[in-house]
This record gives sequence, structure tokens and C-alpha cells, in this order.
Amino acid sequence: MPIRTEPITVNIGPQHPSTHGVFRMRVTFDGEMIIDVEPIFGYLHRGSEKLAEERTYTQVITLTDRLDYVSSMSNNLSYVLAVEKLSGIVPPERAMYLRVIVAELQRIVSHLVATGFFLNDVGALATPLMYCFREREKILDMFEMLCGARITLSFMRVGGIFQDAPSEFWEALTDFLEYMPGYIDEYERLITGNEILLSRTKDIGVLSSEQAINSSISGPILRASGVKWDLRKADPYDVYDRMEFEIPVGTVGDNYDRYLIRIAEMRESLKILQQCVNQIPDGPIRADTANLIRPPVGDAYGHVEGPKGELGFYLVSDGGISPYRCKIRSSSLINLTALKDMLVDTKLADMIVTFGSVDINMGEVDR
Amino acid sequence: MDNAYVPFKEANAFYGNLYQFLTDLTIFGVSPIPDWLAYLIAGFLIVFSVINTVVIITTLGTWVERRLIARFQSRLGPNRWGPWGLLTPIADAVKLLSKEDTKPDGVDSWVFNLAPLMFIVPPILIFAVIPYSHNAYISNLNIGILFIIAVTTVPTVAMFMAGWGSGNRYSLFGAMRGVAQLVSYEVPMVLSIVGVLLFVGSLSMVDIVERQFVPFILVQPLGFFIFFIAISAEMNRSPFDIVEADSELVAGFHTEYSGMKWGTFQLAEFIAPFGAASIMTTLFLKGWEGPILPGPLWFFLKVGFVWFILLWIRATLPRLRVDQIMGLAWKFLFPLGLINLFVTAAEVLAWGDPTGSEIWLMAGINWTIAVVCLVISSHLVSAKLTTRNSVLENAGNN
Amino acid sequence: MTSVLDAESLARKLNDFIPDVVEGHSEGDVWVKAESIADVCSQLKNDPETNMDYLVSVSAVDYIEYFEMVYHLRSISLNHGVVLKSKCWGREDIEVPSVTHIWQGADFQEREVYDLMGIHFNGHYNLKRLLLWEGFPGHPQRKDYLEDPR
Amino acid sequence: MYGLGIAKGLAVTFRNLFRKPFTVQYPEEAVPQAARFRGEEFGWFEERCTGCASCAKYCPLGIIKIVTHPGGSNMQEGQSYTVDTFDIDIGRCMFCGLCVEACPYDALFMGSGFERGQYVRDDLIIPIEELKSAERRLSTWYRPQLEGKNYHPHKDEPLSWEEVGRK
Repeated sequence: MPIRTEPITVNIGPQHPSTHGVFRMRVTFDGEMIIDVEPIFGYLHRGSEKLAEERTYTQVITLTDRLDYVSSMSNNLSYVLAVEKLSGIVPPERAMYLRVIVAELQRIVSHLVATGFFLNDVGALATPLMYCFREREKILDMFEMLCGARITLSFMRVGGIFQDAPSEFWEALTDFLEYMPGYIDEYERLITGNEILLSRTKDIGVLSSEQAINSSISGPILRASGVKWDLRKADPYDVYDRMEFEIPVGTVGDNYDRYLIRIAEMRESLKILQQCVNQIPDGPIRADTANLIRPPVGDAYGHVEGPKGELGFYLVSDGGISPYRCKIRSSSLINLTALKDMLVDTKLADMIVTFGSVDINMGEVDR
Repeated sequence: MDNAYVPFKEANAFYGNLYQFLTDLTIFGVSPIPDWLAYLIAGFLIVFSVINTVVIITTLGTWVERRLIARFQSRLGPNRWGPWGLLTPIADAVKLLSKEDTKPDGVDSWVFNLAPLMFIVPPILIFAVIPYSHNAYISNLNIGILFIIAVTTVPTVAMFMAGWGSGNRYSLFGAMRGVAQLVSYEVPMVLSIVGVLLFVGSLSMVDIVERQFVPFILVQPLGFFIFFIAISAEMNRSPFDIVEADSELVAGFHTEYSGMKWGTFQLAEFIAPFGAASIMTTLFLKGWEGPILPGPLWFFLKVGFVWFILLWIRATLPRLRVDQIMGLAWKFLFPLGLINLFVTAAEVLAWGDPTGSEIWLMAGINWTIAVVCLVISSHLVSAKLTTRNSVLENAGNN
Repeated sequence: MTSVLDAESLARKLNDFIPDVVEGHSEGDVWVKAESIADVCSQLKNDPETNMDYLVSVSAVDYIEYFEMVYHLRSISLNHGVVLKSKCWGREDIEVPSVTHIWQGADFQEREVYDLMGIHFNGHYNLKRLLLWEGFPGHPQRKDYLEDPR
Repeated sequence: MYGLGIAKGLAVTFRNLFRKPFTVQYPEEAVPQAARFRGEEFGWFEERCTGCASCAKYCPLGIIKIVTHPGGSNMQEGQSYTVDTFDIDIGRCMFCGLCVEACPYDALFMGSGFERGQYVRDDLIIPIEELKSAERRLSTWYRPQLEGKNYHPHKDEPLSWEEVGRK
């Protein structure tokens, strides 16, 4: 009689140290090898889309803070862009620059968190995570100067931002632009050349460019797969068309490329910030809009290149004070489409690393 | 009657004095304590004090470890309870003891309950043969190092019992990984020790220290390197902590344990680095011997230094994958260990019992061989492991 | 800047491909018949002039009398986009052909629409609820959904 | 060469061993808040409030309860009202500040504290009496007139109701 072996099914999550929230994967293992993955969602579903239908256009901004709670600014920006497209409001120039500044700061925050947790998933006992959070705190301090909150910011308003930046913000930003490159160098010295990290991440979780496009992947993951696509260049919003920056593109599309892309994007964000600080004009920061916005009947789709990918809002207006339908194209959810392709035939340990490199946020996946 | 105890009595100063004191004790001209009882009481007292010293040092060690790792991560670490947080280990212990001892449905009770006990005994047993100073040890077994190798294998069984008995799939994964890893790393570990033993010609830990004319790390660099990696893997410390792998397997084989059973596992894991550092000090760093300072102090200084390095590595490095860890043992450390063994054997054959200038010649040869071996083998693996700097360079091209 | 395809010429092209498939168009939006959504999509993807290789999002809007499926399509290689819409009349048993075999990215999005709006996608390989649990009563994104139907 | 990356990493962590920790020991030493901090102790000026309930309408969660009756002294324009109840349930508040943004008479301000933890949810409701008597550490969030004076809630004296309005 031949020896009989059986696959073993394990529920990774919803409570698990490294599923980045209440995410659950039903994984079937053959020994340590993965043969099937089924992601299961919904543990953090709050019905944001439905809630938005009962709130005024301004009040929905507070809902968008809570989608991807490590990048509230980008969520705010995406939503107000959609409303502005819907109602034809054009924000003043200073507001557009400030929006770009905070969106790029938020991108650095999100990438710091992503890198930190990614390295934590590789098993570096929280050391890189702590270093990343040290810098994140500095940016959150800046956000606090700007709008009094650190995570749920509600900073933007339809037709601009809510209030001009105080003087101490500009000082803090200048300081930050000076020392941050040094800190990024330090992270790179700490871990980028580390042979253990290389052996853990190189050629693991490879996603080809065709597959990435076909699965509607966006953001750093798409670029790591070698597709040079960035909405800031391809479809510029606000003042991105005046900025000069590079789009980092990966060659292989493995975990290591995704890590490198995030590090490189942080450096590019610093470049954009520097240009914004140099170019920002004086002037009003909010277009003259009513507090209760009533856009004309119609629909509009506004999107930004968020830190995790393309975040879009599809708004339908019936002429009332609240959106008739508010569909959120969440980058985190759609980026998980290709998870199975990346994971099958890798090992248990690679699963956590690959999942960490995709960088999702459950608040945005489940909405 | 007396003869059976003599070797122990004379070998161990603490024990000998205590035994003498107890047998010489006379009340009204009668000696109330018979020989065998004196032997028992003295032995018990010594063993009791050593075990408790180990446990207390370990609990303090957890505090030092947490504070140091916190500073590596530029935080402060536990500092709430007592001055500088010194009482944190006690608070931990009280909390663990007062915690409910949960037992999930479907566990194999006997196996489940026995596993923590079997896990903590072997690391403590190591200290039975470690010499802390001249004439300060519990016993001078003539097979001391063999005894250590033997007892450090037992946790493998305990680990598998815990993993299997829990009836949890994470635990099972952890246990399977643990068994594979521990059995593999026994081989390079023993191979690296054999080099030392060839010089010494004895398995006794005391003899090993006393016959170290220079610290063996100078003569056996490759052996030390292999032993360092192997022992890190043996005690499941980062970067070899795949057994626990908190980001993958939650807590590996002790996922289902709570309360003091879990505490026992943790205690054993914190004792392990002290044991490992002690073995390394004895084998490669000349044990208690050193100028000016008294023996035990030298011993603890060396142990502390090795322990700090283990900690530093733990705070920095990410975890390896299962197959990479096994590959490291069999493809990298095992051949190196064999080379080390052959070279040392040839040298011992050539020079017999080396003393004086021959030892430096030997050290020179061994260091050269170590560096050459490491460079060659590193080039063999590093072909795949170069960093990629092309992310931004690509940007301009397409 | 992502350019928006001219809806009129696109409508003409689609009508050439499948007769009378287009129900209407305005700037950037093309309404097509619900039952031939998948055919239109594969035509848009395979035609080298349109080459819609990227599905941005799949949404559904409840207009009480009918549901409107909205597909935001984009071509990454040519950097242009179009919005494909289709009206599905009725409230119960609405069926739309799935586009998962054209773009894998539609997988979770169609499941979400099914979950929250109750629109069935024919040909989806794994049409299960995405966010809510199996056996959840009703489809909460619909306008007539009551939290506690009694 | 294999091992160089590891050595570099070890050097970085070793350097950090001697760096000052970036954490703050909270109860002994608190991180200073920015002037715009959106905190808990709402500042409310009875003299400025007309009871128009704009704040209550703008609150996305509807946690402000206002009850008024006609007649009263705090006259702004037209008819005047006396505010009987002005309760803010900060247990459900998300500190978005939309109420402050909506107030047309600058009567409501965000606070600048964050230490109002309670064991019972009911204790988290700030009633009108407490709003009247509380020490008003006003956040400058959405109040450019305070920022123009370089007012800082933790450094300067509390302001009276005449000083806080827009001219």
C-alpha cells in the first residue's frame, strides 16, 4: 500500500499577527508548499458607500478618512477631486500646491508603514519598523500643526483645503526635507543589502506585467512588475503636471522590487515636496463655495495615485445635497486579485512576505 | 563506605567544604548526621542554589534583554515597575502565575502538560557541568561536553510533544520545523566541537578550560564560527527562529499554551542563550581564566559579552526561511566543519601536543584557511544575492 | 493626460461589430445592451485601436426602475479611457454576462456588486458574497433595502 | 561579498544603541500639542451662541443636542433665543471639527486636551453647565483670528468671549 499524504488547510487570520488587520486566508498546504489560497473579506465592512448616501458632500470627507487610515490625505484628495469634477469647482492654486504637499507627505507615511511592516513580516523583530515609525511620527506632527489631527485628518474641502498652513509647518517641512534623505539612507544600509532579506525576497511572489495589468493591479505593485504607469504622470491632477520626478519601475516584479520601488518613491516624493515648497504662490486656499454643495445631476469619476494604488471615487448626483451613489474603487481590494497567482507554489514563510509586500489596508479592503 | 564519594568531594571546593562541615558537626559528642545524609544535604543545597541562581539571572536577563533591544530600536523599554523597571520580571511572573491556565478541547493531556517540563529541564541541566571557576562546579563529568550535547537534544522531543499535543495546525507546523532544524544543526555543532576536543584530548569541561593555553577562538576561528551559528539555531534565536516565527505561525509550538506553562517555555528560551554563552565561553574563550580579576567574574564577563552579541544579532536580522536554514546547515556549515576537522586533525598529528611558538603557527594556518573557506563559499552563494539598483535607472529608459 | 475616447465614433464602431448594440451615448459614456456587455468588452480589448487592457472599476447604480452597470475602461498602452454603461431593467433576477474571462481584475468587483446590489454575473467562476456572510438577507446597497425588513 | 550587508545592518543598529530614544514617557512628560489640535474640551461661549444649531446639523454623527426657547439676551440678528441644552456626546465624537467650521458666530471652538477618559459612557457627554464653567483652552483650528494673534492654548491665558470673534 502506498503511503497516503493529505493536504492541510489552515485559516490564516482573521486574528493573526501579520495579516495587517482582520483579513482571512484559507490556505491549503502540501507540507510547507501552498497549493490553494482563498481570501475571505468583510470582517471590517462598515458600509461606507451606503453611509455616504445619507451624508452631505462635506460630511462624506470624514468617512473617507477611515478608508485607508494610514493615508487619509490621499483619500480626502481623491474624494474632493471627484466632487469638484462633478460640480465644476476649480480650487485656487495655493490650495492645489498644499494638496500636493500633504498627499506626498502622506505617501511617505504610507510607504514607511508598508516597508516597516513588510520587514517585520520578514522577521526582523520590529527594529526596522521602529525606525520607520520614528520618521512617521515627524510627519504626523506636521499634520497636527496643519489640521490638528494625526490620523483621521479631514483636511481637504471641496474647492480647496480648510485653512492655510501655519508658519511652523513650513519650518518643520524644511527641516524634514533636509534630514529625511539621510534617514532613508540609514534604512537602506540597515536592510537593503542584507543577504537574508535578499534570499527571502528575490524571485519570490513574481507577478508578470501582463498579469498585473489583466488583474487591474495598480500602484507600486504594478510599477514593480515593469509597467510604467503612474496617474500623477499619465493623468495629472492638481499641480502634478508642473512637477519633475521619475517613476521608478521594477524589472522582475518580485517582493524585492516592490520593496525597492517604495524606497525609491519616497525619494521621489521628497523631490516633489522640494519643488512645491519652492513654487507655492500666495493667495486664497478655498474657492468660494457654499457649505452645502448641490452638484448638477450627473456622474463623475475622480481618482488619485494613492500610496497603495489607484484610489477612485465614482459619484452619482441627483442634484441633492448628498451623493446618490458613492462607489469607491479601493486599490487594496483590487490589488489582492492576483494574490493567488503570486502565492501558489511558494512556501508558508513566503506567503507572509508576499502578502506584506502587497501592502493592503483592511479599512480600505472592506470599507 | 567513604570511598565512593571521594572524587566528588575533592573535586568540588564548595561541596567538599559543606560535606566536611556536616560530617564534622558534633552535638554532645555524637555526630547526628550520617555520611549519606550529609552527602545528600550538601548536594541538594548546591544544586538548589545553582538552579535558582540560573533562574534569577535569567529573569533579570529578560529585563536587560528587553531594555537593550528597546535601545537598539531607539525606544526606552520597560521602565514602569520598580527603579528603571527592574521589577518588571517579577510583575511578569506574578501575572503569568495568576493567569488562567487554559486547555483547548482535543489536546492530548499528558503530552500537552508534560512538554513544558521537558522543555525547561535540559537547559538547566547544562549548568551542571559548566565550570564557573577553579573548583567551582557542580560536577566534573569526564564526559562533560558529551553530556551537554546529549541533553540539548531533549528539547526537540519536548517541542514535538507540545506541537503535536496542542492539536493546532500552527503548532504542528512549528514542531515539524523545529525537529528538522534541531536535528540538522546537531551535526555541524558536534563537528565544530571535535576540533577543540582534538587539542584537549578530554571531554571534561574543566580539562577543556585548564588545557586552553590560549583561548581556542584564536586557534579555531572556523570552529567558533560554525559553533556560534549552530548554537543560535539550536536555541531558535533570530535569525533562526522559524519554530516560533511570530509573523508566520503566531507562536509556533506554544501557540495554545497560556499562564505559567507558557511562562515555562519562555523561561527555557531565555535560559538557553545563557547556557549557549557559557558553553562558548568554556570551549573557545578560556572559561574562567583571565588576569587580575577573580575567576567567576571573568566567567560572567565573557558570558555577558557573548550574550550581548547574540542579542545584537537578534535585534538586527530578519528570519531565514525553512529550506534556507536547512541548506545553511547541510551545504554550508557541514562542509566547513569537515574541513575544520581534517585540518585540525592533521595539525595535531604533525605537532602532537602543541605548546609555545607552534600554536601561533597553527593559529596562522587556521585563520588563513577560515578566511579562504568563508570567501569561497560566500562567493558560491552570493551570485544570486546582489542588490538590484536598477529601479530608478529603468525609469528613464522605457 | 488620459484622453477620453470620442463616444460617437466608438458607438458607430461597436454597432458595426454587433448590430444595434449601442443604446445611446454622450461625451465619454456609451450605453450598450446588457446581454452583450462581455462581447463589447472583449471587442474593445482586442481591437488594436481601442486596446482597453485595463479595467478600472465595475460599479452598479440603483435607479429604482433599473440598475445601471458602469464599467470604467482604460488603455494603459494608449492612455485613453471610456465609460461603458448598460441599463438592466427590473428588480429581481437581473443577469449580466461576466467579464472575468476578459479581465481577471473584475473578479472581486463583480462579487462585490453581486453582494451589495444583487446582480448575477453569468459565467463568473466563483460568484459568492464578498463582504457579507452567506445567508445575509437582501442586498444592502439597493435603495429599497431596509435594515430590519419586517 | 556575502555578509557585508549583514555587517552594515549590525553597524546601524549598534549606532542606534547610543542614540537618544525617540519615545516619550507619557504621564511624566507629555508631547506638546500643536495650536490647532482638535481636542476634547470644547470651548463654547454662551454670549456668542444664538442657538441656531448649525453645529448640530453639520455634525456627521448627530451628537450635539440643542434645546432653545425664544427670548433671551444673546442677540445677534433678528429674534433671540436662550440656549437651554447644549450637550456634546464626545464618546461618539470623531473630532472632525465640522461643527466648529459651521458656526457662523464663532461661539464653538475645539478644545486642546485629550485626557478626559471616563469609565462610563454617560460621563463622556459634556453638558451645558460644564461647557459654561470649563476653563477654555481654545484650539485655533478654523479660527484664523486666534492664529492672527499668535494665540497658543497651552502657553497663553484663556480668552474672554469678546476677544475670540471675527471682527
